[in-house]
Amino acid sequence: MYKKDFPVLNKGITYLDSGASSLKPSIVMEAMNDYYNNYGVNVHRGVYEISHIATEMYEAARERVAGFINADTEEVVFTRGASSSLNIVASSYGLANVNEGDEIILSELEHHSHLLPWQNVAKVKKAKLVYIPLTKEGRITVDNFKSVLSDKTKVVALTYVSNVMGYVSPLDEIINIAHQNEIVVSVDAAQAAPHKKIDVKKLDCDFLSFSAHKMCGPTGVGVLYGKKELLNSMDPIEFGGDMNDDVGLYDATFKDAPYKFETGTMPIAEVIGFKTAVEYLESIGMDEIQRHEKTLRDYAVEKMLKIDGVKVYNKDSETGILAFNIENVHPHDAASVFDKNGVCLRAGHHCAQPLVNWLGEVATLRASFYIYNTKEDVDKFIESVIEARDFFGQF
Amino acid sequence: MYKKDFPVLNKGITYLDSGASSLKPSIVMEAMNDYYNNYGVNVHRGVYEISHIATEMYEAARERVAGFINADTEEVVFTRGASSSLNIVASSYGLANVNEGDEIILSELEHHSHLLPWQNVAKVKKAKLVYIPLTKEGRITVDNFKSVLSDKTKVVALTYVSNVMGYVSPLDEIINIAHQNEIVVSVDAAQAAPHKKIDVKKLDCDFLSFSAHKMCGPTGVGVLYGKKELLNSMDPIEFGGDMNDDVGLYDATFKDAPYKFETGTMPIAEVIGFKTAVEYLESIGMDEIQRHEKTLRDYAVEKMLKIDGVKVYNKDSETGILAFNIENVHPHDAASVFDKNGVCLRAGHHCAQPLVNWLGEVATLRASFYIYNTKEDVDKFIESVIEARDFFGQF
Amino acid sequence: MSDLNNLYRQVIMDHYKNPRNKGLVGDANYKKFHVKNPSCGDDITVQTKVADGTIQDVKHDGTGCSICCSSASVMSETLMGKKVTEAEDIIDNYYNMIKGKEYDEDLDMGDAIVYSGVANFPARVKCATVAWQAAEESLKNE
Amino acid sequence: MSDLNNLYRQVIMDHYKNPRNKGLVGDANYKKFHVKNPSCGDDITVQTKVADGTIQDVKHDGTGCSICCSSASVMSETLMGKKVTEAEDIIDNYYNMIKGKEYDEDLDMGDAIVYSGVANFPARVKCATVAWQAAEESLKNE
Ligand SMILES: Cc1ncc(COP(=O)(O)O)c(C=O)c1O
Ligand SMILES: Cc1ncc(COP(=O)(O)O)c(C=O)c1O
Repeated sequence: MYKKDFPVLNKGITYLDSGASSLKPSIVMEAMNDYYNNYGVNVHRGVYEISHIATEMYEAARERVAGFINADTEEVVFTRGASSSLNIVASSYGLANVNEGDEIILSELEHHSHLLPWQNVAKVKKAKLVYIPLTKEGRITVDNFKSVLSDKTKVVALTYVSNVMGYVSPLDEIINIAHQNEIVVSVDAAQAAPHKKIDVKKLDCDFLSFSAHKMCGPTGVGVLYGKKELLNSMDPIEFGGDMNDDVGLYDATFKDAPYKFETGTMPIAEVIGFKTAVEYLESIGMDEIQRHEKTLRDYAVEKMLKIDGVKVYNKDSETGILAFNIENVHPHDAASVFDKNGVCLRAGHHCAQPLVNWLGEVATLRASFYIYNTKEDVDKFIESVIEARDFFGQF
Repeated sequence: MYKKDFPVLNKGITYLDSGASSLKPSIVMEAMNDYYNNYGVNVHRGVYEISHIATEMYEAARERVAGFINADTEEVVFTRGASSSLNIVASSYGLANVNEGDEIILSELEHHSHLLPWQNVAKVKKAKLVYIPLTKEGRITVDNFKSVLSDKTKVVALTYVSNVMGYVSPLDEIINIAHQNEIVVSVDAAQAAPHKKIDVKKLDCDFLSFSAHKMCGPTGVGVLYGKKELLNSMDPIEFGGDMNDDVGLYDATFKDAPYKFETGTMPIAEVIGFKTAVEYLESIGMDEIQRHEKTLRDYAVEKMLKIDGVKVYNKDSETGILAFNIENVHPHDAASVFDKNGVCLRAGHHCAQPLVNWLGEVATLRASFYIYNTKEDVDKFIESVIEARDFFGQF
Repeated sequence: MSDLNNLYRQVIMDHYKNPRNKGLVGDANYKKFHVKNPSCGDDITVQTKVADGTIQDVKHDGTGCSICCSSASVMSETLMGKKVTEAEDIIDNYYNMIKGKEYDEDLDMGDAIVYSGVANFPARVKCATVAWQAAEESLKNE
Repeated sequence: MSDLNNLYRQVIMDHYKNPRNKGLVGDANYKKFHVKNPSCGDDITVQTKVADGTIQDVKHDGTGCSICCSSASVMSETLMGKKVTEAEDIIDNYYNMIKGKEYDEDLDMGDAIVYSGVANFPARVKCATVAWQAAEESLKNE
């Protein structure tokens, strides 16, 4: 139903790699072309009309994206992407507030982009990383979170939706408990923002990071949401044009958030395209998107479980991610069967080596569903699973 | 002659703010649309055909951009823009190598994005910022550089072309002298790369930073060039997906440069568009671009010097930037006359407060010329200068 | 030139060259607020003295373009002697006028009305509101 | 299925299941090089022993997909006993074949020729070259 909005799908491929990056609807490219063709100039500094328009469009995008997650406008910092956002939290908040002996709670479900920044903080500050034990299924639970909580815990850094397993973390309660203990919570929403409604006020997280390119938006832009007082209390980690008030030879004063974190010329076209992407998603409705993905996933799981020689790692997951392997077939070998059939999916560790190790594998296959996928896509996918199993079974 | 390549110019405006951001030719947008419409997926990780194509295009861009400045391919790190590049140099190389009492040489011509990162290094490491005295005209000279060079100098951070004055710094000799003293040189080429041929091997700089958006390329992407041994000796400052080799729960190993500095999903479409921009510039020829700008500038200066009540700050500059004010008219007031006439230029401190202070002003006007400008643009500009002078003269 | 003449009225240039109520005072009964627009150097401080819900005095100082500096002077005259609640209405009405939105033409805004031409120069809206923002903040919690 | 059959020839799968020359040795006369492709887990170490400009022995070990592991085995057989200069030619020729460029079909590459089908799966080029890159590096400066 939405397929026609996505030009890449005209090529007849079956795209099941939205977990890595979603496809983009034409209107997003149109919004960016409109910028480049009609008012493609710098923002915040020009005193002529099209520069003013560019500035208004840039700031309107901030407002719209803030609305998307129910944040206040000045709590939305634009960044290069989720990885950058997560790094700002660790490098600015983390390095300044975590001290020797403090503990940082995270999980083996974390994407490298949420894990490595805190590994760095732990190393630099001689703090300790503490992992929430996962259930047999690979889930984070509130009880297991409580079991590692201590009076040394300073930060909790957790993914909202796992990019390998698709599980939704029970963040509401975890954040509540964390706050009772004056612990700050950084949420990696890279796999959540594209697929479910997020309300930062209700969730009450302290930081939340995500990327446009996974949610029908352009490459090159993402968001760091932070509570206003927190952002304003933090030091910038990039210094330069536009983020300052007064600059002397030896000293400078900085603007308030979000501007103090937006140095130099920002990804203007991308921010403008991001706004259109958010509008596109909202025109469909986040609940509808989630429902659609779940329907496809349930349909796929039902079929997968009937196939001998296939291992599904996350059969009860609540979002559109399917983690699996074909027995005795290396995921990379299987992937070429999918590729030959025009089925695009991922084989590897999905930037989550700790989790793939936890699963006892070197790599897995991952199919991820999004709004433009259909039951026919699932059928094609299932055919390829069977073909791969049979093809390699012959040797 | 090149006007027709730039859709914004169909609006009939006279665009003289290329120093802030250049306009983009259609082919750059086409290259990005081609990515989004035909193979708009993630790079480096997918095992299917269009992901492979995206990866090849991304890496081909690196090769092409490296060729543009005569660098080796692995010496080109893609970043969010010049400001980010300059910050990586200061935060990674600077914080690790500058120590208490060391001196960092820079100039009052520096853009905030080259000044503030080193202010931070100086503060954190208790090092000293030392400014090269400028000549009456506002220039950096080799002699004045020598006058501040000391055995405590660790880093020299200089702009190649000043974004306010347009002066070309005598970097060849300065870098030569710096290297004889084992001093590392960071070059801000944000205003040089768009306008003149750069050969990093000949220049022998250690680091060189620039942005795509000022050279006919998209927003959201820039380059950090660094000598291979230097880049490989440096720690990454952002940690996450794709920049690592092996990730364990408590430790990780990182890839070699450039990858260790490229974390998470990069600005893929932008990098691809950047390649096209570089090809566009090379198809015209950097020497021809420089010649064209100089011709327009000389033509403009000649006319400006004949107008009473106008102050030109950089009449002998060698690139296409004109810094001026209209006597007794605040630059912001003048700017509205230009705006009314569709002449887009800049009024303000141009993210170079120290220089504007040095000039004894709170703000200046800046007209900057690029390949798509013509003598007619200069004439329109001159008319507006006279109109602004006369209009405010009446009160 | 009609647009320009609309923007730069004689009265604006007059307030620019001969600002009223300019210069700050060292009196603790005044509240003070400072607003700046670093990208162009506009930098205005406003002081207000309120008693019994009425604005007794308005002072201002700073630097900037003619629109910015003159509007500080005009603002000071316009708000002087007004009730705080009236002042708030005027400030809102002024913002609407400047931004080209609908505004109440019957509300007495004194000379401030001459800034209506700014609406045609959106890039100058900031200049025309810096001083008013400072006043608005200074009057907060009165 | 013709493309797939072209990629996964029987001989490839045979080398995958029954690798020749597998397992490293603790002998200082061998040079060693390790190459990995972290995004998919391919991880191959190659050892080469050279004397008088001739490759006396090739060993390999590691993990990866069938293309990667089998190609380590095939590589070891192909290069064994060759002069280093011959080996370099073969390696270059192999890269050209894998990448779908022109290559010398007359050059004796032994079983390595069966990897020609990889050219139709560009995303697998890396898998098919990891072991050969390790060999190339290990032979450098011989
Ligand atoms: C000389 C100079 N350096 C650095 C920059 C910063 O570039 P960007 O804003 O693209 O990060 C600019 C552009 O504003 C500049 O003119
Ligand atoms: C859970 C999760 N976190 C973080 C990231 C990093 O996002 P990006 O690559 O856009 O920086 C990703 C995407 O790869 C992800 O899936």
